[in-house]
This record gives sequence, structure tokens and C-alpha cells, in this order.
Amino acid sequence: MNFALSDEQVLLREAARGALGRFKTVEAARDALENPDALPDLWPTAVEAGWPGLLIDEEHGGAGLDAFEGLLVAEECGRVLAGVPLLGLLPATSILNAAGAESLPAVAAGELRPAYVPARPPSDLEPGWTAEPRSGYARVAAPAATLTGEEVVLEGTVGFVPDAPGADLLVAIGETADGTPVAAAIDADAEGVSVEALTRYDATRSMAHVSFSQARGRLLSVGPDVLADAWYLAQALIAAESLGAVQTCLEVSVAYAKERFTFGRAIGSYQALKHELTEVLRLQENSRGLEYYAGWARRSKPEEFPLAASAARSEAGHALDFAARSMINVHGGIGATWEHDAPLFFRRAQLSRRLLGGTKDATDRVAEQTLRGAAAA
Amino acid sequence: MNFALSDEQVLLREAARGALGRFKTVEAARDALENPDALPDLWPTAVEAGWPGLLIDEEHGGAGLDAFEGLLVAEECGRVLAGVPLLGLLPATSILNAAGAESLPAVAAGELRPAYVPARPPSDLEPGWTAEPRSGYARVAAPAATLTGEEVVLEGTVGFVPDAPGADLLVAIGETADGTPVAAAIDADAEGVSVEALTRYDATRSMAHVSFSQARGRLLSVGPDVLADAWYLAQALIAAESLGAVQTCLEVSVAYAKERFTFGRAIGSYQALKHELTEVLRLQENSRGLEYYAGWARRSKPEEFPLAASAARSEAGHALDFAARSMINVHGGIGATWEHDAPLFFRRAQLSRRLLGGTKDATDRVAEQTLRGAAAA
Amino acid sequence: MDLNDTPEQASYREEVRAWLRENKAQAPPRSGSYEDNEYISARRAWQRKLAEAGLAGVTWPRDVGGRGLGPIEQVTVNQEISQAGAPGILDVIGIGMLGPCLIAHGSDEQKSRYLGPMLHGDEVWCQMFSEPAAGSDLAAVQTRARQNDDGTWTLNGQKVWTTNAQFASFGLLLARTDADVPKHKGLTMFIVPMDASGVVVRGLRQISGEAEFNEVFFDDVILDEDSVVGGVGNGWGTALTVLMFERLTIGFGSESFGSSAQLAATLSADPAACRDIEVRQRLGNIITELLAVRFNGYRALTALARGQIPGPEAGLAKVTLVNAAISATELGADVVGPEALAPDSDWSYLISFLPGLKSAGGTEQILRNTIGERVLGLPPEPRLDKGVPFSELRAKEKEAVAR
Amino acid sequence: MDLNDTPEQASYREEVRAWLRENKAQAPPRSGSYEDNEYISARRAWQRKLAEAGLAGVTWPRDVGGRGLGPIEQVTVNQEISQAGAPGILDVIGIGMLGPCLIAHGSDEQKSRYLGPMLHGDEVWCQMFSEPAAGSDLAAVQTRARQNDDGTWTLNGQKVWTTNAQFASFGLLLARTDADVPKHKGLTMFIVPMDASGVVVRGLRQISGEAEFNEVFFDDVILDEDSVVGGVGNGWGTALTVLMFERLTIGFGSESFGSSAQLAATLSADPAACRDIEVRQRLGNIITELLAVRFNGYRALTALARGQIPGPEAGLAKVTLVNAAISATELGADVVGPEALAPDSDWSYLISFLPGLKSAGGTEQILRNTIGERVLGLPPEPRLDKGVPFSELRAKEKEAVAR
Repeated sequence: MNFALSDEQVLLREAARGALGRFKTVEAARDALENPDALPDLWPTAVEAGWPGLLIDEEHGGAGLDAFEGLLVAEECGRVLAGVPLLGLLPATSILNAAGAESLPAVAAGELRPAYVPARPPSDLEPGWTAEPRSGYARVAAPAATLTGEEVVLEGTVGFVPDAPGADLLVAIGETADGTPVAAAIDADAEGVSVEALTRYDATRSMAHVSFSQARGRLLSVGPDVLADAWYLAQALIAAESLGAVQTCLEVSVAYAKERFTFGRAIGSYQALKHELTEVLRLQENSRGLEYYAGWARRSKPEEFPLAASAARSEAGHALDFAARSMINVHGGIGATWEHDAPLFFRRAQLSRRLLGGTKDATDRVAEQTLRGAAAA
Repeated sequence: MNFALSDEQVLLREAARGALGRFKTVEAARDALENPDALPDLWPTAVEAGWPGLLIDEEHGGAGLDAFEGLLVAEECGRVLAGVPLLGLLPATSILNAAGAESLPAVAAGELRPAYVPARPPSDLEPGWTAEPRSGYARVAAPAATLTGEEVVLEGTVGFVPDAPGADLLVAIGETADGTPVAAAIDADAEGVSVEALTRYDATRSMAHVSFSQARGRLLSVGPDVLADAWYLAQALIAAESLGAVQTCLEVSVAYAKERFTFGRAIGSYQALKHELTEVLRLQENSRGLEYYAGWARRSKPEEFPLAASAARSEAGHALDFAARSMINVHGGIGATWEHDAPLFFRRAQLSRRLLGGTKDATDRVAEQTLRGAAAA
Repeated sequence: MDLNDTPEQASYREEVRAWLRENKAQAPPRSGSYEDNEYISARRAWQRKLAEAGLAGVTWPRDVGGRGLGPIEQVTVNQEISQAGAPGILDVIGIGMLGPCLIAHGSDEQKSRYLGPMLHGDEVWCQMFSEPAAGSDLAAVQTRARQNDDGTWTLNGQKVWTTNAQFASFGLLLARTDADVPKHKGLTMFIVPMDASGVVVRGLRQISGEAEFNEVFFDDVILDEDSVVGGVGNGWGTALTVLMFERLTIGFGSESFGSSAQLAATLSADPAACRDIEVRQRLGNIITELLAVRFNGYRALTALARGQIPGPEAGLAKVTLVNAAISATELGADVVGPEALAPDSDWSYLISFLPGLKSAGGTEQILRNTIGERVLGLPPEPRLDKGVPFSELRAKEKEAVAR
Repeated sequence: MDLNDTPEQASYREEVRAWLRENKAQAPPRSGSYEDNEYISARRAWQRKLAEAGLAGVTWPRDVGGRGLGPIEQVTVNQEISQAGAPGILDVIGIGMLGPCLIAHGSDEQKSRYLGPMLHGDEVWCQMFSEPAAGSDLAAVQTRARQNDDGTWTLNGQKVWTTNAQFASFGLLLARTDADVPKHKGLTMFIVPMDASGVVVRGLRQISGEAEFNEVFFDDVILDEDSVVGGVGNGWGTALTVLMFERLTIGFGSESFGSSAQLAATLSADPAACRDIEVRQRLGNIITELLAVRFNGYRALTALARGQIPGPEAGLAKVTLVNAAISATELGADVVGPEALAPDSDWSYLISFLPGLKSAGGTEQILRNTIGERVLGLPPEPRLDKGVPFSELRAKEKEAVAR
């Protein structure tokens, strides 16, 4: 019984923090709202740190590490709002690795950047594989797939795909006529592929609407479990990112609450503020416990990973919503001004809560898994 | 433009408070948990005050007053947890009065006590008239009605009917085969009528499961609007009752917060507690604004009464849930003991939030009315 | 209980309506950029027309150019103007809060000099109370005014959250004139010409990137002796008058964010959202809260019309309103999805706008303290600053932080 | 990261499991009424068997009859006992909190006299700290102990929230022995024989009507000179030791209310509830919070096994747990409807039970104060009672209320 990070994991986290610390990522997040070019290119750093190969077996040139390490890196990225394309990268490498794709060495070496085109696995309320719509509350069907030998032809659109702009390879999921999910590796510049880049409110997140019209790709022969795992891995990564952001919100808020005075007392001495910050701490610690659960479950109890990853996202999503608003409130009016950092974390929270099904969908998954378990019992 | 109580309304409320003040209703609420006979019989008081005839036209021996006056009386009853059967009485008299039933003089005189057997009007999500189930989340169909001339035959069960035990006359709503709602006046002792008395957690609320098996009653010829109005009137009455209870919770909590000391200060000087009690005040004042809205709308803007009554119940329901728990918390451990009054208001809150569709259904109605309005616009 | 007009009110409404029918064609659009000088001068001209028609300063006494009517008539005017699709007066702060303060505390000279141009939009006013270190704790202002031998004053310091400063002619400013007495005592209210040398106005950008407020800096600004309002050392009392009039304006604008109508429209157009019970619960709770504010507004207005001064509980309406508006935008954006965060989206504008509103005019915590103490009669927090000279207080804070 | 046993832990688990296989037949039912003497004596006997097998006081040092093992082994024992469907030890408070305090602060005589019978369930103990006017502010105890010329002590006063007092042989009691020094200084810890003359125990009924706690009254109770634990005037420090051990027990019992399992079962059996998105959101949030507590428990246990003393943040687990349990019962009862409030319903039992738990062991407000100050390092509230003699403090309060 040992539920703490290993020394190696602690080292990897500190290395990530060090590598990202060389850039002024938070200021860049502000400048990029007016000038997209202000964002530093963090890909070389990611490659240098070996993040592209994190989940790729050593025989294919990767580090053969576990998703847990990926979560720790994502946490560090979230802490400083660094736009490292992990959300697109890691689920994609996980599928490619399971399929033993020939592109693995190039991907592991960072020469070929893949992006995961997400599809949500069926739920008790929605039987098919679904994708994000461009707008509105109803999800849309995942792209339609037709299979001929090793070739997959995809037709359909997936909205708000993280890290798709500039990716070399798209790892997309489609559903065949008989409802089977299949994964395909498609070159981003292939015919019939359109990648409509966009940013929404949080300039650090590169996204795109990805459309396939009779686009041809190579079949990645993996089972539905691998495709579902990729979705939950993305959920766990958003959770870890959010947890990192929450930590910064709390640190900055606490520091200000100690030095800002009103009515002759530091504002942090007032119960209302003290209890609000304690609530941020509670949510942060709960999010960490669930990050560990997700990291541990994916390796040691895969059947619980959907529950663990969904719970992690649900808690961390609520934590970041609360922490970002709290950071603004603690700072009073100044916390709602352009020059302050608080709005940047608020922007991160606003977009994150609505990506990849949204926090609400993750909470619903926790319920689904729980009800399923109870019905089975 | 004048949105304050009239002098007559203020007098009527004070009279109600005075009349109820002659009984130790709160202590009785506690004793009745172990000995049902401990409840005072408040019906003579109600008759003396003329509450049975409140909504009955003067030509039939009533006061010809408006629902607003009924809400003010209900508020006073809630304030001291007095078990006056208004929830059963007023919606019933409203239907009887609209039908010009011959029983009106006897009802107005308090010789004949009617009880409303509730049926919820259709919503955009549930097309039929429905009733409370004995248990479980799904509502059940309102009793089936067959109409022959002036006679209505009812078949079916309605769960948790307020004030049904001991009532002389049941004013029940059934649905005919073609989906038309009809109201029937049925003698409580008629053949095929069973009234299974029960109390649940709050001993001051007399309730029953009412079953009809081919029970015969007299048709009350009124339109569906009158039957829908009765449902919303019941919603507004629970809201007013709850608002009254909230006021007592707040008064008692504030008094204790001033005299109880910890760490050398009155506990009411601590922000956490001060803000919690301010929140009770906020909810109380919002509930009052909506009580006025409901009382005003029923007479002056009937088309808005469903919205107003539902909003009033939604707000007052949340207010009482919050105020009752807060009352326990403010008092610390002692607030959770048998001898304290706080648990009695908590019991009231626990049952009220689940009666007649529950607070949640009222909130849903607000949404339905809003969406309908927006779609029409 | 009756929300209809009395005959007198009805005929007044008809008078207002008639005038608007005649003149609304000349009104500028309801909304426009306050950084656009053309729009501002159009709004000034429109305010002048309203003033000449007696539709500005409705509640001001007749002897200072007002109509000497009551709050209900004021609301009638507001309703009819927005009915007509026209904008209201430009200088809401001046006519709503600062003018009434001058009427209460100003000298005859000040009244005759300033009220007329204010009313007609020739001179717009701004309120300069808040400072970086004096927000919730307004009495902690550090902007200093020192009297010179010739009786004039020299002003140094900084104000913040100043609306309309970029085009205001004058500002009502709270300054510290004596730091050696407890903080509420050493304050004085001044009239500051915004074009005086040494006054610098700088736009303060909000989350949205728009400069909805300003910072104002004062570097050895010289003020005439007669620029003092309400007497030297009485600044706190004068400021409270302004805040009291500010309170009168809260709560009657429950629809002002428009968020609820927009929310209902967005949801009713999205069948999937309409079927979602959780979405409906959130919508139902939001609408319920907004309805409560609206009808409590009628209660407050009735009380006001009967001459009762609204207490601090009026602040509860603001708490409800801001939080309901935040919930409404969250729900709307959740239903629309990430696209709600597009640059041109109304949702993303509101999402950026509302967090700042939460602390505007006192944080929710301060409001709840005040209401808990003044309305519920709960004991106050222990005050460590009571009776301490302001200068010592500052020193104490500095050393506490140093620790 | 690994939730599995090490080889040593696994073999210990097997040893425990084997013993339970042998003996669980003789175990009483897991639950029964603590007002039923027969059930209590069956539980005493079972505790004796557990103690003889080394399954009570697992973490106690060997020289006082314990097994000298670590927290992980303690958890292993708890897990296996509940796996076996048997009840654990009866005197959780004595063995978990009071015994360890005696081991830390007691005299050799006290250890040899009391620890053995405590461990074997022959003498059950209760904790007598809280008083009607000393809950969150524990150091405000008013129960007085005056020393007599012969060295004995005379005890007068009242305690409340005393679990197990109705069948306890001894209680560890915090009393004021000097009212003329600041409140934390004048306290002393005593061992009180519950059968001493002048001790009266009265059951204290909770919302449910059941007496889950007791009030204990002391009327001129005479205590021997050697009943003092940890020295006269050192009562506060001794009490803190007990509270530290209390903290160790928090958080490892996230399933203890069983509410989540019952909730999931109830909901999954109700198709209408399963389709309701709002119900699912509430369920999802509740389960998420409970999972977080469970896995944070593993984190804490790991730290504990590495010799780190858990800080006050452990209290956050309690906050999460109690509030999640309350939400769970509210949701369950909402789905079942009014019938959930039937007298014999588990839901209504939990609904009555949980509100009391919220303030048990310090209100949520006090927990959040402590965590905010000790973990986040936020400044404390101004303390008006610092350094003031206790007697003066009381006088001040009385006059403040009189005002």
C-alpha cells in the first residue's frame, strides 16, 4: 500500500516545471488575445523533454511511460497556462501505440505531430459515438466511416478539436454503418480534409473544426476499448491541466489576501475570504486525490478508468471554475482588469468547462458508471 | 402604482396571528411526534375567523375575499407550524365556488370541511393530468373518470393528499378517456372511497392516500383553467406557509447569534454566520416579493398566476430548506437535539419540499412558462 | 395592491409618451461607444432636449430646474423612454447622485453655477471616491488636499473606477485634508475641474479589453477655496449622501442585463436544451430570482413613494441580480457551447463584464456585513482602526505586511 | 503507486483473516442498540477476544499490551473485520484517542492500572471535554475542580455530547482549576470514575429521538489526588493530544454512512430517476466527492505510514464527507418522495442523524478557520480573549448580552 508519487515522477514533474519556466507563458496568454504571434512555440521544448514519446513503447522509440506521467506534465502546463498540445498529442499517441502504427518512431521523435480527433463513447442515454457540434446543445454523430481493406474513408465534421491546427497527422474516430467505431490515421494535408483553425476566449488553446469529405486514411486496428480509453485520457488530461491552474489561482489569491488591508486588517483575516480560499484548497486537494486515482486506475485497474477520469474532470472542472472566480473576487475590482492575471485563468476556466463534452458530461459519466455498477450488483 | 398590503390585509394577518397565538402549536408539533393527540384542534378557530369562507362569494355565505388573504393566513400558520387544513380547504373552496356548488353555504359556515385531492396540470414534458405516487420518482395518472350526466365515477389513487383525514367532502380531479379533466365532489364516506391517513416526519401535517374504486360523486362543472388554478393555488399556499416558517427560523437564529459567545465574541459578529443569516434574509425577502406577485397576479393578471405561484414556491422552498438547516447550524450541537425547536422547522422543510410535486417541479414550471413565453415571442 | 397608474400618473405618462412620439426621431441610438466623441455629443444634445422637456431631473426640486415630482414619475419616464427605444440621459451619475448631493450640501453659488449645465448635459460629472487602497473601506482614501496660505488647495493622489471621466467636465472628489485624526474625520469633498492642469485621465481596461472605467491622477492640482462642498472635515457625511442616492437607483433595473430574455430565447430555440431537466432547473431558479427582484422593486418603489428612505437591504437586490445574471450567462454559454465564447458573441461580452460588476459599489462581503449589522442587528466585527489617527493606521499596516 | 499489500502486509492480512475465519462465529451482530445492556456485554466480550488475538490496540506499543504495528496494519484489521461481517472494538474512543493520551501523558501507575482493562473492554471510557458553553471554543470549559487540603479534588459542573457515558467505567475530563489566569492556562485533565457519587448521566435525545449522546452532571464529586493526568494546569496540552489522535481517525471511513451505496441502489432501481439529467448531475457530484475522500484517504494513510503527522487539512475530508452524505440523503429522499420520510425508513434516519454530525467535533466554520490559518497561513481573526483572565472574560460576556 503506497499512494504517493515515486521519486522518478517527482523528478519528471520538476523537470517539466523547469522547462516551462523558461518562457513567460502567462504574459503571452494576455498578449496573444490581441496578437496570436505572441505565443511562444513550446513544441521544441516538448520534444526535448520527450513528451511526444511518453506513451509510446521503447521499441518504437518512446519512453514507454504511463498516462500518469502525462497527467503530471499537463498539471505543470496548466499551472502556467502553457499551450503545449498534450490534449491532441497523448490520446493520439496512445491509439497509435496500441495499433503499432509505422509512424510511431517519427511521432516519438517529434518529427510528426499527431492530433486526436475526439469521439465520445456511447452512454446509456446516447447509444452512438458522438462529436462536438459547431454550436448548440445536441451532440452530433461521429464521422461516418467506410472501410475497404486497410483504408478508411471518413465523412463528417468534429467541432473544437484541440491542437489540430498545424498537426501533421490526424487520429480520427469514425463509426461504420453497423455502428462499429474505427480509428484512422489521416494526413492533415490529405484531400478532403479541412482544418478550420480558431480560438475562443482563451488564446492559449489552439483548436479547429475538422471536416472530412470522403477523406482517406489508414486503418488503425484497435478495439473500441482503446478508442474509449483515448476519450477518458483526454478527460483526465483536462482535469490535470485544470488542477495545475487551480494551484496558481490559490497561491496568488492567498499572497494577496495576506498583504491587502481593509478596515485595519489583512483581508485574509476575514472569515468570508478565509473560508472561500479554504474551499479552493478543498477542491484542489480533492482534484489531486482524483488525479492520482485516474493515473493509478489506468494502469492498475483499467475497468475503473472511465469512472476515475470522469470524476477527476468533474471535480477539477468545478475547482477551476470556483478558483478562477474566487481569484477575481479576492482581488476586488483590480482582479477584473485586463492587466491582471486573474482574467487569464478565468478565460481558461470558461473554455475548459465547455470542451470535450464539458464538465457536465463528465459528471454525467460518473453517474452512469455508478448506476451501471449498482444495477450489476 | 401601489405594491403594499392594504390596511385590511394587515389587520387580517394580525388577527390570524392573534388567533393562532392562543395555542402552543410549536410544542404541540414536538409532542405530536410521539403522541398524535397532542395536536390542538384548530378547526373551530379557523371557522371563527371565517377562513372556510375566505374564497366563497358573499351570496353563498362567504367573505368573497381573494387568494391573497389566504396566503397571509397560511403565512401565519407556517410561522408557528399550526396545522390548519388550508392546503386542502382553499383550493377545494375555490373549485366549489366556481362551480356554484349547493354545498357552499355549509362549507362557508364550516359545517362541511372539504379537501382538495390534487392533480397536476399537463406540462410540455408530461401531457396528462398526474397525481403523487405512493412512492418513487415517476408520477402516476390522475384518477380515471367516467361521466354520466351529473354523476362522475372515479377509479384510481392519489398519494399524500393534504388534510384529507377527517374531511367531509373530497373535491377530486379525474381525467376522462378523452383526456378531459373533470372535478367531482365526493362524500368522504361514500362507497368506494378509502382515506388511508398517515403522517410523515412532520406531525403537524395530516395527510392520506386517497383511493377511489368506482366511487360516485357529483360533477362540478368548471373548466380546466379552474382546476389548474387550484393546483397553483396550492403551490402558492405552500410557499406562503414556508415563508412564515422562514421568518421564525431567522428571528430565533438572530436572537441566539447575539447572545451566544465564542472566543470572546458574540457568534453573530463572525462573518461566516453573519453572511449565512443575511442569506436567509435575502431568500425571505425574495419569497415575500414573490408571494405578493402570486397574490396580485391571481386577481389582476391570472394568465401569469402559474408562473407567479410556481416561482413563489420555488423560492420559498429553497428559503425554508436553507433557513431550517441554518437554524440548526447556528445553534451548534444543541440545535440538533429533540428538545430544540430547530428540528421541528427542519421536519417541516423536509416534508414540504417533497409534497405536491415538490419544490423541483415548481422550479420546472417556472422554466416551462418562461420557455413557452419565449417561443411565443 | 395595484400596479396600474392612478389617473394622475396615467395622464403624466400620456404627457411623456406624447412628447416622445414627437421627438424620439431626433434621439441617438440607445447604445454606442463611450469612447466615440460623436456619439457622446449626440447623447449630450438628447439630454438637453429631455431636460428642456422636464424629463431630466424629474425628482429635482423646481427651484433648481427640476420637475419636483416623485420616484414613481421618474420610473414612468424611464419606462416610456425605453419603450420609445430611445436612450435616457447621458449623465446618470451626475443627475442621479452628485446633483442631489450638491442640492443637499452645496452653497448657493455652487448650485447656481453647476446644476443647470449638469442638467442640460453641457457639463457631465464623474464621482471620484474610490482609490486603489480605498475600495470597500472608502474612508481610507489617501488622496491628499493641503490648504495653501492663499486659501487654495493643492491636490495630489490617485482615483480609480471613475466612470465617464474621459469626457466629464467636473468631478466630485473625496480627499484627506487631515491625516492626524481618525480616518472618517479628516476627509473633505471637493469639486474638481477635469481640465485643471495636473489632472490626468487614463482608461482602465476590463476583462473584455474595453475601458469601462478610468484611473485619474492628480499632480499638484490647484483648487479654489470655494471648491469645497459641505465644509472642510465633513467629507464623510457628504459622501454618505451620495451613497444614499446611489442606493435609490439599485434594484429598479432588474432587466437591465437583458440576460434573462436572451437566455430564454436561446434555450427555447434549442430542443435538446428544452428537454434537459438540469437546464430547466437552472433556468427556473434564475428566472425566479429575477422575478423576485422585480417585484421587490415595486415594493421598494411603493415605500419610496410614501417617503420611506430605503435601508441597506436594498443591497440584497444587487446581490441577487448580479449572481442571477452570472448564472444566466453561464447557462446560456453552456447550452451554446464553446461558440458562445466567440469574440463577437453577446455571451462572451457578458461573461467578461459581470465579474467586475460583482465588486462594483462594494463587494458582496461588505454588503452582507452592512445588512447583517444594520438590518438584522448582529454585532459588528471588532474594528482595529477605531479612533486611531489615519497616519498611525497606515504605519501599522506597512509593518504588519513587512512581518 | 500501488494499493496492494507488500508481502509482509499480505501475510499479516492472511493471519488476521485466518483468525477471523476461526472466531467470527462468536461475534455479535455488527449493529445493535447501545441502550441494550445485553448487546453491550456481547460487544465487550468480542472486544476481549480481539484484544487477546492482538486485534485491538494494533498501533499501541507492545509494553502496554498493543501489537506495536503501524496505521496500515490497523486499516488492514478494520478492513478484514468488516469483510468478515463482524463488529470492531466497542471502545473506539478509549482505544483510539484516550488510551494513546494516557500512554503519552499518564503516570506509570495510571498506565498499568487503566490500559489493560480498557484494551480488553472490561472498562469502557468516555471523553468529557465539551460543555454547553464550550463547544468550538473548548478552552472555555467552566466545570470547576477545586483542590482540598487533603490533596483530593472537588468537581462541579456539566459536560455534554458524551458518547458511551451510559456504560463507561471512566471518563477523561477537562476541568478548570484556576479561573484567574487566561483560559488556556487554568485547565487540568482528570480521570473520573463514572460510578463516583455525584456523577449523574442523562441521555441527550437527537432529532431522531434516539439518545446518541449524553449529558453528564457533577455535584461535589470527590477525585483522588492521583486522578490528575499530565499535571495540574497542563490540561490544554493534554487535550490537544487527544484531538490529534482524533484527527488520525477521520477520513478513512468514507463509506461509513453507506449512503452512497444505498443511493445508487435506490436510483438504479427507478427508471424515471435514471433518465433525469438533474438527478444524474447530483449523483455524479456526490460520488465524485466521496471518491476524492477515499483516495485522499490513501494519500493520508501513506503519509502516516511514513511517519508524517496529519495536519488540520485532514478536517477537509470531514467537511466533504458530511456535506456529500447530506446531499446523498436529500437526493435519495427526493427520488423516493415523502415515503422516504416514513418512520422506519433508512432515509429518514440519515436525514435526522446528519445535521448533528455537522457540528460534531467542531463546526465547519471553525475547521475552515483553522485550515485557513494553519495550512494557508492566512492571518487569524482578532482575538478579544487573548491574555484575559477567564473570570473577567465571563463577566464581559454577561454584560455584553445584558446590553
